[in-house]
Amino acid sequence: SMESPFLENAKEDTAGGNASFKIGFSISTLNNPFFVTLSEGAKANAQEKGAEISIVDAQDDASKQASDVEDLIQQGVDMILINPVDSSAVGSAVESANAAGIPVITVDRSTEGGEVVSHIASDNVAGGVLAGEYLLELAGEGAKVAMLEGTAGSSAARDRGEGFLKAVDGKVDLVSSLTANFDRGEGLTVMENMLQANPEIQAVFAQNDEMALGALEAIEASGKDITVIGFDATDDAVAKVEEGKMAATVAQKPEEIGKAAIETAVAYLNGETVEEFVPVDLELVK
Amino acid sequence: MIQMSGITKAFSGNVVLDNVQFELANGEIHALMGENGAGKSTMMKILSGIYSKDAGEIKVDGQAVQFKTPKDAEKLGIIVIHQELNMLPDLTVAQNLFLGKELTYGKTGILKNRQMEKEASELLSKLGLDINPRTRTGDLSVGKQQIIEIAKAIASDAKYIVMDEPTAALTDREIETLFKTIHELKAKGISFVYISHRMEEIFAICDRITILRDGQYVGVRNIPETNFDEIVAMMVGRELGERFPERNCAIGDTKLEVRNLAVNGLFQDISFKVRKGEVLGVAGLMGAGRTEVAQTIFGYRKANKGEIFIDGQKVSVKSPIDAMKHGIGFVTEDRKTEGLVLDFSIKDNIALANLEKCSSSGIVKPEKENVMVAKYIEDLKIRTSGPNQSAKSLSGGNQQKVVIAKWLGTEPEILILDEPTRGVDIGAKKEIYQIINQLAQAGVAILMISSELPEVIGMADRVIVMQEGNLTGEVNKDNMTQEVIMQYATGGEKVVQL
Amino acid sequence: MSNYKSKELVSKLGPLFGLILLIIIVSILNPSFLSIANIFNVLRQVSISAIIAFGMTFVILTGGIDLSVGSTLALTGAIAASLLSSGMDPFLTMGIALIIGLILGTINGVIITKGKVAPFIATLATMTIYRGLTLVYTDGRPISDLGDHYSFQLFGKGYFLGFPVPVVTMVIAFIVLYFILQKTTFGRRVYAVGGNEEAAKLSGINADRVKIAVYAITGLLASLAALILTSRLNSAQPTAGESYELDAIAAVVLGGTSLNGGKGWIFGTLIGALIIGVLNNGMNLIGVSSFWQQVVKGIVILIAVLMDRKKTA
Amino acid sequence: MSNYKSKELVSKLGPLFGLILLIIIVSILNPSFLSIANIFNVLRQVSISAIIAFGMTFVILTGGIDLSVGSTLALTGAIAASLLSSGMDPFLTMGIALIIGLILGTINGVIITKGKVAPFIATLATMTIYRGLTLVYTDGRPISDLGDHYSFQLFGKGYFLGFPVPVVTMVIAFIVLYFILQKTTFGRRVYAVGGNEEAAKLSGINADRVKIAVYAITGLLASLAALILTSRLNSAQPTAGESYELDAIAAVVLGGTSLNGGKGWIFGTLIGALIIGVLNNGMNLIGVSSFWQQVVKGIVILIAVLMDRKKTA
Ligand SMILES: Nc1ncnc2c1ncn2[C@@H]1O[C@H](COP(=O)(O)OP(=O)(O)OP(=O)(O)O)[C@@H](O)[C@H]1O
Ligand SMILES: Nc1ncnc2c1ncn2[C@@H]1O[C@H](COP(=O)(O)OP(=O)(O)OP(=O)(O)O)[C@@H](O)[C@H]1O
Ligand SMILES: [Mg+2]
Ligand SMILES: [Mg+2]
Repeated sequence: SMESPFLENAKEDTAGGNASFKIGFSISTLNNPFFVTLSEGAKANAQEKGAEISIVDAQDDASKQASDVEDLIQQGVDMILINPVDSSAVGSAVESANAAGIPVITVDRSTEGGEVVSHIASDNVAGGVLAGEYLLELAGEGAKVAMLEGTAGSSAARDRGEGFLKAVDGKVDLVSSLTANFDRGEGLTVMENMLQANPEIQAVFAQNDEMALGALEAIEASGKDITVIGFDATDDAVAKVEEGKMAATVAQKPEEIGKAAIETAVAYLNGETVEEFVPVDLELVK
Repeated sequence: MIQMSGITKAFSGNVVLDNVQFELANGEIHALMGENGAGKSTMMKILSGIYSKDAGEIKVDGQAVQFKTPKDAEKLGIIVIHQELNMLPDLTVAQNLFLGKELTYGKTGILKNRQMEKEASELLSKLGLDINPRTRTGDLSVGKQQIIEIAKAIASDAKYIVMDEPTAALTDREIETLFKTIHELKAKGISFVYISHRMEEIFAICDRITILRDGQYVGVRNIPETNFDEIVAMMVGRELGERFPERNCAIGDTKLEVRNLAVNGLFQDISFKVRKGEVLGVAGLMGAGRTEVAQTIFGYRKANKGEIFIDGQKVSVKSPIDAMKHGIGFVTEDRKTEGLVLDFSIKDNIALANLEKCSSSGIVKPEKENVMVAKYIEDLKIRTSGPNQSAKSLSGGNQQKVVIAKWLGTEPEILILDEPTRGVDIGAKKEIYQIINQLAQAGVAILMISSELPEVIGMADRVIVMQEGNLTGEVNKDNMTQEVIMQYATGGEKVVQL
Repeated sequence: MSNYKSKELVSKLGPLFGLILLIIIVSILNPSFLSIANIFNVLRQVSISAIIAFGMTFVILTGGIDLSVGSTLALTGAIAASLLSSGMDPFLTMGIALIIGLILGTINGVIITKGKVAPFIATLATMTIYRGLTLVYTDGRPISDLGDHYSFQLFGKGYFLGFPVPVVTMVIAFIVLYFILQKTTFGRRVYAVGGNEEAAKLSGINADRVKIAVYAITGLLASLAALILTSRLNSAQPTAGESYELDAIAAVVLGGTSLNGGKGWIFGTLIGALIIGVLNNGMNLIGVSSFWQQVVKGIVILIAVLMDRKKTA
Repeated sequence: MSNYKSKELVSKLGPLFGLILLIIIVSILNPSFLSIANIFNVLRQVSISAIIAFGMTFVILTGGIDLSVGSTLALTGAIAASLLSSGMDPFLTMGIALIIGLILGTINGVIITKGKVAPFIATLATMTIYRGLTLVYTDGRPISDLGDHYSFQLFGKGYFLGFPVPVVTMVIAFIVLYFILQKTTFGRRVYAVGGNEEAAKLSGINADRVKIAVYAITGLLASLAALILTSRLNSAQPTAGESYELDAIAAVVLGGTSLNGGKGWIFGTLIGALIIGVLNNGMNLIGVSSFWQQVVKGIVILIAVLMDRKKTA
C-alpha cells in the first residue's frame, strides 16, 4: 500500500479484529480553525475505533460539496458524514447518498432534504443567543453595542447574527453592524473604523473569534474598555478570556462534535440504534 | 574589417541562408541588395548576435568571433539599426538615445539625467535636428524617430553600422541629412552596411554592393563599375524591362469628389476629384497628413468638416463599413499593424474583408473562399506554399500582395493605396504596378499615396501635393517633374494648375 | 482556424495527451475512477465549469478577460430561484434568467468598448457589483423552496437517454459554440479582433460589436451554468460561483488558447476543463488531503502549461 | 518619466483630484473622518495594501501581473510567526521572512521568463501552491504566542516621531521605490521592458533579468506587508491576504498605470491605494451595510477609471 506524506487515508493496522469501516467526511471548509479542529476530533476518534476516514474539503462551495459527496460515493465508503456548507443546498447530495444506499449523518448543520441517520450539532442560532444574553448581562440594557459580521451570505454569519439579535433586540442600542469577513485583519480595521464613528461603543459581539481577536487589538490600541464576546472558543480566544482581555467566547466544542459523529457512525455500522439528534452542548467560556 | 563566410541558417528546416559570404572593409559603405525574403535582414541579425548561425564563420579584423547576444557584437563596435522601428514611444528622446547604456554615477546605477539630456541635445543639433531631448519620442514623426535611432547608433561609438532600410520612412530632406552624416562618419573610418530597395540611393552613396538571391550569394560589384540593369538582373535572375509598365486606358467621369474635408489639427480644406480609370497620385513629405485624409475618406476617422461625393451623389461615410458599401477599398500603409492578421492564413486574411461574399446567412462557405483565394494567389503571383500558409511567414512583398488581394476581393470602384510598395523589392513592385494598371483599365478610380517620387511620376495620371495638412498644388502629366512636386511639397507658392 | 497542418494539429492535441496521462495515473492509483458511474460523476461535475469556460474562451480569443462570471452566476441563480419559488413557470423562469445573464454580460461589453476600460478592471468592478447585488437581492440568505417543478429538477439531476442532463447540456453547448467559432462569419470576426483589432476594423469589422457580443455570450453561459447549479442543489446560494473565474481561465489556458487573443480553440477548453475536473475528482478518490490538494493542483496546472510551451517552442 | 509637460502632469494628477473629491464627500457625510486619529487610522490600514501595490506597480509596468501576492503574504507571515514563537530573535526572523518573500517572488519570475508561461497563469498556479503550503505549514490554524518581542510589536503597533510605524515604513518604501523607478538604470529598464520588450532586448537589456527582479521585489514587499500584519495582529492567519491581489491591482490601475505595461508611476499607486482605503474606511464610518459596500466599491472604481479614460481620450 502507498505511504505518502499527503495521504491521510493510510489504513490503520487494526489487529483487534474489529471490521474496518470506511467513513467519508465531507467538510464545509478547512480554511477555518473551527472545522480543522472538528475534523481532527473525527480523525483521532476514527483511529481509535479502527475506522478508515476520508476527508474532503468543500472550500465553502455548495456545488463542490455536491461533487465531493459523489466522489465519496465512488470511493465506496460505508458511511458519509456531511458537514453542510448550506442546509438548503446539501439536500441533493444527501439524496444521492440515499440512492446509493449509503447512510448519512449530518454534522454541525442540518439538511433540508434527504434521509439522515442522525444529526450531530450544537446550534449556531443558540450560540448567538447565548452570546447575546451574556453581553446583555455584562453591558446592561440600553448599552451601545456593535457587531462584527462574518462573510456576507455564509450560513454561520446568518445564524449567529440571528441568534444574537434575537437575544438583544430592543434591549441594547446596536450602533454599528459591519462585515469583517471572519478575518482577523479585517476585524482589526473595521473595529478601528467603528470606534472612529462611534467612540461610545461599550460592547462588541464578533461572529467568530478571529474577528474578535482583531477587534481586541484595535480596542487595546485605543485604550478603551470594551466588552468583547467572540464565538468558536479557539485556543487563542480562550487564552484571551483567561487573561481577562476578552469577556467570553461561545464554545461549540468542535472536537466533541467530531468525536460524537464518529461514535454515532461506528455504532450505527455495528448495527446499534442511534439517536436521531445528538446534541453537543454549547458552553460559554468566560 | 568584417568577413563573413559560409554563413548558413535555417528556420525549422527552411534554409534561408545557404553558404553566404560578405565582406565589409574599413571605411566603406557596402550595399546589400536582394528581393524580399532574400535573407538580408537575417544575415545582419546573425552579424549582430540576434540569431545564431547554423554554419559559417565571422571574423572581425581577422579574429574569429562568436556572438551570443547583441551585447557581444556591440562590444566590438557592431551596431544594427533594424528594419522595424525600435523606439520606445513613451520614453523621452534622451532616454531612448541612452537606453541600455545610461550614464550613471559610477557603478551605483543612479542616472545622470541632466548630463544625458545635455549630450543628447548636442548630438541632435550635430545631426541638424531641432528636437528637445525631453520630448516624448512617440510624439515625433516616424521619420524623426528613425533619425533618432540612427543617432543612437552613432552615439554608441560604433565602428560598423548596419542600416536595414533606414530611409523607408524618411523625407528627402531627412535623407539628405542622413547621407551627409554617413559621409562624415565614413571619413572618420566608420564602415556601413546599407540595405535598401531604392536603387537611386545605392548609386548615390555606396562603394560596393553584394547581392543575394533566395538565400544564396550571387556576387559583389564595385559601384562605379556596374549599372542598374546588371544589378537588377543579378537580383531577379532575369531582365526586368521597363520599371513602370505602360498603361493605356480611357479616363471616364468623376467617380469620387472630396470637398473642403478637414480634421481639426491634422488637415484642412482638402478638395479634389478622381475619375474612373484614373490614377491620382498624392505626394508630400512624411507627415503631410495624406494617410489621415485617406483614413477620413474611408470612415476610420471622423471629419470635422467637408463633404464626399460618389458618382455625383453626396454620401455619408461614418465607418469603414459604410465606405465599403460605397465601393471604397483601402490598402493601408503599414501591412503588419493595419493590413494583416499575422496569425491568420493567407486565405483567412483575404476573406476578412469579404466575409459577406464568402458566406450565406452568417455561415462561412469554404468553397466560395477557396475559389476567391485561389484566383488572387494566381492573379497576383503570391509566392506561397498554399492558401493555408500563415501571413506571418511570408516575405514583405508577398504580404503586401495579400493586403492588395483582400481589397481586390471586394471589387472596389474606388481604391485608395497608401504607400503600396513600401519595403517591397523591385520585382514585386513591378507586379504591383501591373495590378494597378489592370484596375485602372477596368475603370477603378485610384488614389495612390506614395513618398517615392519616381513611382508617383511613373504611375500617376495626375498628382496632388500636400504640405502640413494643406493641399498645396496639383500637377498634370505634362509638367510632372520631381522639382515641381518637391516645390509644392516643401512649401513653394500656392499655384493650382488645372 | 478552419484548417490545420498536421504539425499544428499535434501541437493542438497536446492538452488531450495531458488529460489521458492524468487519467492513466489516477486510474492506477484508484481503479474505481474508470467506473461508468464515476465517469458520469466527473462529467456532471465538469459541466458547470466547462460551460463557463466556453464563454471565457470567446472573451479570451478577443484578447479580453471576464472576472465577473462567478458573480453573474450567483445573481442569475438567485433571481431564477426566487422566481421559481414565487411560483413562476420553470421555462419562463429559465428564459428570464438567461436574458438577465445576457444583459449582465452586455453591460460588461459596453463598459469595455464604449467606456474604453481594460477588461480586467471593468469586470473586476462588475464582479464586486454583481456580487453585492446578489447579497442585497437575497438578503444574504440562500433561496430554497423552489417548489416541485419536475422539468426544472430534471435540468440538473435528470437523465436523458441514459446520460446526465447537465452533461447533455454541456455537449450541446459545446457543439453549438464550436460551430459558431469555426464555421460562421461571427467566429471568424472573433479571431480577427483578437489577432489584430486595427486590421479587423480597417477590414470593415465592427470590433466593438464583436466584443460586446462575446461578453454577452459569456454572461448567457454563466446564467445557463447557474440554472444547472440551482437545479442540482435545489437552492441558490448568495456565495455561489466564487473564484469560478479562475478555474475557467485556467481551463481555457490549459486548452492552449493564448491570453493575448487570436489563437486557440474551444475543443482545447473542453479538455482543459476535464483536466481540472479529473484532477479534483481524482485527488478526492485517492484521498489527497485538502491542504495538499491545492499544492498538487497548482503544480499540475504549471506542468501542463510548461509542457505545452516546450512543445511549441 | 522624469519630465512632464504640464498637460501630462494634469492628466497624471487626475487620480489625486478623485481622492480629494472622495475625501470631501466622506467628510461631509461624517465629519469625524478628518480627525487626526482617523487619518492615522486610514493610513495605518492602507500601509499594508499600499506596500503590496507598490510591488504590483513594478510588475504591471513590465506588462506582467502577480496574483500570488496574497498567498506569499500568508506563507511568509506564517513562517515569521512560527520562528518568533520558537524564540528566534525578531530581527533575524524578519530578515528570514523577507528573504523567503524574495525567493517566492523569484520563483514566479523564473517560471514566467524561463518557462515562458503567461504571468497571469503562472502566478495563478503559485497563488494556489503558496496558499496550500501555508495551510500545510500551519495545519490550517493561526499561529499566535509570538512571545513578547517589543521590537517586533513596534513594527505594527508602535509610533515613530508621533507617526504610526507602519505608515513610516510605507513612506520609506515609497521613497526608495520611487527613487529606484525614476532615477536608476534599473527603473529605466523596467519601463523599457514594459514599453517594448523587443526593442529593450535589442538595446542590450536583459529583459528576463529585469522581469525576475520585479517579481522578486514584489515577493519581498509582500513579505514586508506580512510582517506588519503579523505584528499588528500579534498572530499569523493561514487565510491572510486572500484577494489582496485584486485590491492591489485596482490601486495600481486607479493610479493611472496601464495594464499593458510601460506607462505609469508609483505615486499614482499610492493615491490609488488611498482611494480604496478612504472608501473602505468611509463606508464603515457612514455605516453602509456590508452588502451595499461591495456595490458602492465596484461603482466607485468604475467611475474613477472612466473619468481617467475620458480625460486622456
Ligand atoms: N524568425 C524567423 N522564423 C522563420 N522564418 C524567418 C524568420 N526570420 C526570417 N525568416 C524567413 O527568412 C527569409 C529571409 O528573411 P529576411 O527578413 O532576411 O529577408 P530580407 O532579405 O531582409 O527581406 P526584405 O527585403 O523583405 O526585408 C524569409 O523567407 C523569411 O520569411
Ligand atoms: N500614433 C501617433 N501618435 C502621434 N503622432 C502621430 C501618430 N501617427 C502619426 N502621427 C503624426 O501625424 C502626422 C501625419 O502622419 P502620416 O504618416 O499620416 O502622414 P502622411 O502624409 O500620410 O505621411 P506618410 O504616409 O508618408 O507616412 C505626422 O506628424 C505623424 O508623426
Ligand atoms: Mg529585411
Ligand atoms: Mg502615411
